[in-house]
Amino acid sequence: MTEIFGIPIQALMGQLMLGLVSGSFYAMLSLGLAVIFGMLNIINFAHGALYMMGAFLAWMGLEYLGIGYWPSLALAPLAVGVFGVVIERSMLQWLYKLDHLYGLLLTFGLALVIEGLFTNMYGVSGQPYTIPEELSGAFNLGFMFLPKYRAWVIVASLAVCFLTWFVIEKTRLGAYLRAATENPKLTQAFGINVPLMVMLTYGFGAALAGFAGVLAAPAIQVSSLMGSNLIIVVFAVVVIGGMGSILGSILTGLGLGVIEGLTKVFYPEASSTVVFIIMAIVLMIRPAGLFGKEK
Amino acid sequence: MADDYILETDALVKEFKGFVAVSDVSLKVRRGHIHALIGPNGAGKTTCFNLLTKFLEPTRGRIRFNGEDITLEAPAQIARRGIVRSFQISAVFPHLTVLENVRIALQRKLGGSFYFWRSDSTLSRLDDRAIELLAEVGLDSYVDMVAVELPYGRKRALEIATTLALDPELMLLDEPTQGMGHEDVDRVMQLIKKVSTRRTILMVEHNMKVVSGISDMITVLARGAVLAEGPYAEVAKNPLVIEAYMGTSEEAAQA
Amino acid sequence: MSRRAIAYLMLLAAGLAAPFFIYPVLVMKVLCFALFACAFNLLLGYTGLLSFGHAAFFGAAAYVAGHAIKVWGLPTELGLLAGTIAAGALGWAVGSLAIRRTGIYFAMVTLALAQMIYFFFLEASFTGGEDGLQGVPRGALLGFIDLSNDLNLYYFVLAIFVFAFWLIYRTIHSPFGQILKAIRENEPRAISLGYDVAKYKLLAFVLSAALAGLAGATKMLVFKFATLTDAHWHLSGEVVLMTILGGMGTVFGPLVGSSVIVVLQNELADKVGSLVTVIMGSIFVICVLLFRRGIVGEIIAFYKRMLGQKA
Amino acid sequence: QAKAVKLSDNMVKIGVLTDMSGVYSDLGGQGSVTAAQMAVEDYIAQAKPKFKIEVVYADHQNKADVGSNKVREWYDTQGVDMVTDVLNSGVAIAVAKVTQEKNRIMINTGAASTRLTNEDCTPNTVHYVYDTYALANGPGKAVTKAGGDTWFFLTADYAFGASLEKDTSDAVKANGGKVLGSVRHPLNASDFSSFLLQAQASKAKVVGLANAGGDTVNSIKAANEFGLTKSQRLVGLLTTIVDIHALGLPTTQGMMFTEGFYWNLNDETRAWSRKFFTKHKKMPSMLHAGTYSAVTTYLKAVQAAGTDDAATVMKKMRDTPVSDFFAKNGKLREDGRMVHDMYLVEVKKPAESKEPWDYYHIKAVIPGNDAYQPMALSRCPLVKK
Amino acid sequence: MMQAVEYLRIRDLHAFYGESHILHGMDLVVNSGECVSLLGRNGAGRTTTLRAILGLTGSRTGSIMVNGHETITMATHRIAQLGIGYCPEERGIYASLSCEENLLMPPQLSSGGMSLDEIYQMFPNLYERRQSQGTRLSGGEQQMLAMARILRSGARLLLLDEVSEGLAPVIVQKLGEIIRHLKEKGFTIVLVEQNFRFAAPLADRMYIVEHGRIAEEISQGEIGAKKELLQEYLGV
Ligand SMILES: Nc1ncnc2c1ncn2[C@@H]1O[C@H](COP(=O)(O)OP(=O)(O)OP(=O)(O)O)[C@@H](O)[C@H]1O
Ligand SMILES: Nc1ncnc2c1ncn2[C@@H]1O[C@H](COP(=O)(O)OP(=O)(O)OP(=O)(O)O)[C@@H](O)[C@H]1O
Ligand SMILES: [Mg+2]
Ligand SMILES: [Mg+2]
Repeated sequence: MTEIFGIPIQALMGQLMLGLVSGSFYAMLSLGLAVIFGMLNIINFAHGALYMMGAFLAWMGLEYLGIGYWPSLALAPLAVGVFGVVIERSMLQWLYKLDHLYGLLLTFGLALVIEGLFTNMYGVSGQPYTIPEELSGAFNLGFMFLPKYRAWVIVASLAVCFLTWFVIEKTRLGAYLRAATENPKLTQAFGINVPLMVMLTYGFGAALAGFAGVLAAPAIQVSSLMGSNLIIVVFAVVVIGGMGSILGSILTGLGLGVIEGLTKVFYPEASSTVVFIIMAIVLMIRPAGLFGKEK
Repeated sequence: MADDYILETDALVKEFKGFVAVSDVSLKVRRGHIHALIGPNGAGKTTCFNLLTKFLEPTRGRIRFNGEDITLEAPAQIARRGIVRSFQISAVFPHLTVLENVRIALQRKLGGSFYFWRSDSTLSRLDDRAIELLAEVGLDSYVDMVAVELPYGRKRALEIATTLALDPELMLLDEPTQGMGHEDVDRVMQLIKKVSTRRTILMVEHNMKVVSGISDMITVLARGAVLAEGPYAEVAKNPLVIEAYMGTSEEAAQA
Repeated sequence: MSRRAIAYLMLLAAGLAAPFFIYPVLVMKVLCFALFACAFNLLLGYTGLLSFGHAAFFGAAAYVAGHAIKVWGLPTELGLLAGTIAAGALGWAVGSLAIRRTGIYFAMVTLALAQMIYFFFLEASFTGGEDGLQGVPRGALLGFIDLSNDLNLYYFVLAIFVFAFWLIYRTIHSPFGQILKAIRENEPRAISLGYDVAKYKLLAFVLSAALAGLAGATKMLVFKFATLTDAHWHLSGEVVLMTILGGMGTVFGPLVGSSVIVVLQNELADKVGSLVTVIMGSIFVICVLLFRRGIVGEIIAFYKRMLGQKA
Repeated sequence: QAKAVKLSDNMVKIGVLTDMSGVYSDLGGQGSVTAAQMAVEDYIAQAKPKFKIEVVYADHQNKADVGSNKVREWYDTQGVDMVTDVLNSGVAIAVAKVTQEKNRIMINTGAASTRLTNEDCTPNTVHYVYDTYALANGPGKAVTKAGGDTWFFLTADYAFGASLEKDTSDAVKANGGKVLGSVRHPLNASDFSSFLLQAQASKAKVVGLANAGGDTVNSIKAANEFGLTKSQRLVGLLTTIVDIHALGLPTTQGMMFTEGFYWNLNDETRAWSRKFFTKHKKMPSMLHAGTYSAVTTYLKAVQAAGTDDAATVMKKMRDTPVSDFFAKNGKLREDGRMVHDMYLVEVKKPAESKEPWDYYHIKAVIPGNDAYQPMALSRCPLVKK
Repeated sequence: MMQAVEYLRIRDLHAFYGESHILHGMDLVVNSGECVSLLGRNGAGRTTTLRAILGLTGSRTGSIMVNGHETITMATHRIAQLGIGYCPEERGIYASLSCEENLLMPPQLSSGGMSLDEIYQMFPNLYERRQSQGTRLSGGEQQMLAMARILRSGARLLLLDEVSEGLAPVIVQKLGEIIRHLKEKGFTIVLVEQNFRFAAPLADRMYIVEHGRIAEEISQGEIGAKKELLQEYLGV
């Protein structure tokens, strides 16, 4: 059998596949962050908490109301989105004119509150959520058994990412969004309802996080801390991709998933640090990130 | 005499992704002159300034200052040689007072800017000189005001005072009178005239009143290249310049 | 004597008297974090650079000083000095890479480098992993003042704090500090005036890192151990919060902010059970929404308004 | 009627220092506080002591400085005599040092590190419930003997992970087994499938999980998804009933690991645990039961010694074997280790579970002397050899 | 001649930036199809007046009627939708959009805007640089873009702030022609200018702004007669 650095090529393919799965999560989460940063100029530290909320809402729906996976996939993100809108209206809207720092602090505080409340109610060890019947089992890809659910994660996340990218980069609405990002007051003076757009954007970003959460629920334990471990890596992804760049965060998310996957094989201890090494290198060479535009 | 020229550029070129913003500009600025750089919008004037102060890297060509090649030097180094610029969009230190703005510039000559263990009261001996400079531009009554609160025209005056504080050999002014009312324009014009006695000035200006009023030499740029050069009276009659820049109507020509 | 001098003297008196009224170890902890926050503020508040990796310097100095004292048997003073210098050197390395970037990218580069440093501490054997470098003796000052006595140690820590605080104050109000302010306000203009901006930023970064290190080393001495939490990014985040909560760009802000947070952490520990994170989170939310200038910043603003009305 | 006791401040104060909001809060946390309070109430009701007893508690937030500062303050200003729980080894070692300095007692029921009774042992430390050696040793030996003789480890890249792996490997090798490899993953890794794939590729019969908490839970979940459990046996090296409860039996059936306590062991354990359940709404973990036992043991020792002086109480505890619902044949050794029987358990199939929380088959009782690190290997300076 | 229709009527307008009170009771009227110029010294409050019309200042009080609608309490985008095009002093070109995207950005408010071709014909420079990132254009090109951008949207009332600033004399001249042309097409124009010589021949009426209120109103016919007044207020 062929080997690369002592690892059978088949195993390596498997690892690449898995990297793509975790990359899908990174892509979805960083996409939401990028959209929110792009529009609101806010570094949304609460993103991990919103992701956790998505997963928890799916679990609660099943536990208390008997709502299954598929309806949850739509309902939980919707609920998280509405929650996002409430946050935006009640708090974030007062911070737009200020330095990034304040948005970061506020959302950091929010993340603590949300996570603290869930910990208080449900403890930290989490709740199990089973894989829906239709998606249990695995595909035999020849080089590995790929659980159907993981394959579904890749498909779903790519679809959502592509749709978002298309809307923002290729439609009129997208051009309004980008204009509003840069100079909200002037854009409003051209007759565009910027406050509404901003509100919906945050809601949408939050919903994306919620969606990722529901996708994650069957794959990992639904627990109050599931988001806080992820958030800082997702930040790194957004920065490497280029703050605010939609395509950047999608591609970087997937790419980093794969790189991290390979690190897990060759130097597993460093697999959570590799992202930062790449970030440091990228920022040295391309100051605005891989896909970011320099001013 | 060759070294009568304080600044010379030799076939300076700047390309942006295939678009040539400055092409083959060989500029010669005579010591002691007020030299104006004019030209239609997008001709490459600001780009030229950016090249001279190394805020942009030239694609090709050389820059010589006092006969020395400075093409490869860093922006701060060029400033220390005595080439100081102002910006097209106003550039002051907004939350420092007017006095402090000027002092920042004076401080450089004093040395010891890295002495973090020293008290800043050692800087107060610069105050007199700073106030003197401010008086020259008519800002002496605003000494303790925070710079943001100044009206636009005064900000430009402050910028000039700050630039003067460095006692530059060569001053680069990018549209010094833009956005000013008539009174301010007159004042700034007189000011430039006044400070030019001991130094050379290269300025970009669209206001023909200023250009015709104080410049000794004019270079007209168009589409990145030199279109004409000479004193105002000569350039203003050049049909190429009239077509590309000045226009025909009496109103535009002397506004 | 000026009003300001009187205020400083009163604060100093309060510092001298504090251990007789408040539990001295707690006050020492407050002082260490206050120093950390002040050092951080030198960078954020006065240079406009948000470092998101300052815990790396704090932790590195704690480990180096701890190792020097415990394993190499260095005297306490030299141990602290070693830690401070190590942090400064690390600051120089991180700083020279990071200052090439600005804004959020600067923050992210510092975070990335700090994560690598953290990874090193995690893997290196001398740090003891998550168990920490434990049982560092406090030793004796100048060889004869026994520092295992809390009160002796307290005055030593207070002296360190006052010295460092003075140094920071001096730096802010020095010719160098003026240039830093100018750079923060308008960087291209500062360049065009002939200042080599990178050098100034780097010096500020190194100073800040070294003082953060001094804080870390001192904290190590107080508690006799250094652990991974000292270098974790949570602490980097916490110091940002302390600074903002107190009021960034004010001289006393970091002092107040860190006191509030350290005391809260200590007080809430046995009162609210698992609600502690909720309460901390709410405080930040409220602070950002209502007291944006931070505690000290709001007081100054209020004072100015009062003066303005009278005038 | 109890005899009079001479106390420093006419009061016995017990501090429960634990993680109330972080990753370990389900394992110890509020449950430990409840257990300690129950112990005190029960003791007062039974022994009717002449002295007052009080319980205080604090959240160390998994920060060694917060923890050691709180304990220092307890000792200096509140007259606390004994601290318990203290999970998280970093905090525990720091607290052990403070406790020695101030000459009080720490009965640690929470931390896993064997350093507490080796390099960092003190005359004032009791390590009461479990440690990495005991957790590793039991399954290492039993599973290997039962035919699981090739192992692969999934190890958290932390000191406790390394020592779990090392101790288990030693036991495996000593019993004729082979270790085929291991993979070190970072703490709180977001996704374990990659590591599990490597474990799968090793074709080892047994996959040892040398990690804890959320990492263990997520490893087990992924192991199921990738069908690893069909061909290989999972052995948790720091798995507790809290993890099994969180994951549910369908996912965890057939796993093996060592526990220091199981509520459904006998009538005595059931009686106490049901009582605990009415207060805490969850069945006790070994930490909770251990904390109850530790507090009771301590109070009895104070009563018997007639003083709260640390050295005297420690001596009394060394001299009196522990025998209660938690520990049979419990003995406190010179190095601070409380040696008691441990249980090798296997997780039931869902069908076999008769009631909620009925999770384990007890496969073997490991006698204390076999379970814990022999004194001969001790690196504790207090142990005279 | 038809009875003039008021398109914009401002009564007793006060506007603030934070705590500083900038406009102190502005009163002015602009009739439909008219070109009115606001003149004054630096800092007199002309820009602020334009911004106040669109609700871009801090708080404001008084009355602003646009085409018969009271707008003092409306949100900015609702005011703009009444048919206002604003060309700001600082130009406000979007860096994240290309030159052409910048042109296409303002949404269609009503029919009757110019087509892209017409605009490119008017400003050939922009055609040449249409793929360029908005803020990479030269100062003057940005000025043209800012002006051109609002001609597409079908706005009937144009608020132009210092549009001749930083432009080459030829372009200024051409801009004059464009504004004249726009007037013929029936646009209503408020022209804030520093450049009196540029504004004078274009404006039907002029207001002189001083300390946040109208100091003087001068109609086209009176310019010659009121030379002294102008000298006093503007120094021309
Ligand atoms: N960074 C850049 N990238 C691409 N093109 C640029 C860049 N900077 C300038 N240009 C282009 O180069 C040309 C010259 O610009 P420059 O700013 O030098 O003009 P200018 O002569 O100063 O004009 P104005 O009088 O309008 O300010 C313009 O067409 C502009 O679009
Ligand atoms: N954002 C702001 N915050 C506070 N004050 C402001 C602000 N913008 C403008 N001002 C002040 O309002 C006053 C009027 O400014 P405005 O811009 O309306 O003047 P202008 O007549 O347009 O003059 P200019 O020729 O300088 O553009 C000035 O004193 C200015 O300093
Ligand atoms: Mg220009
Ligand atoms: Mg204006």
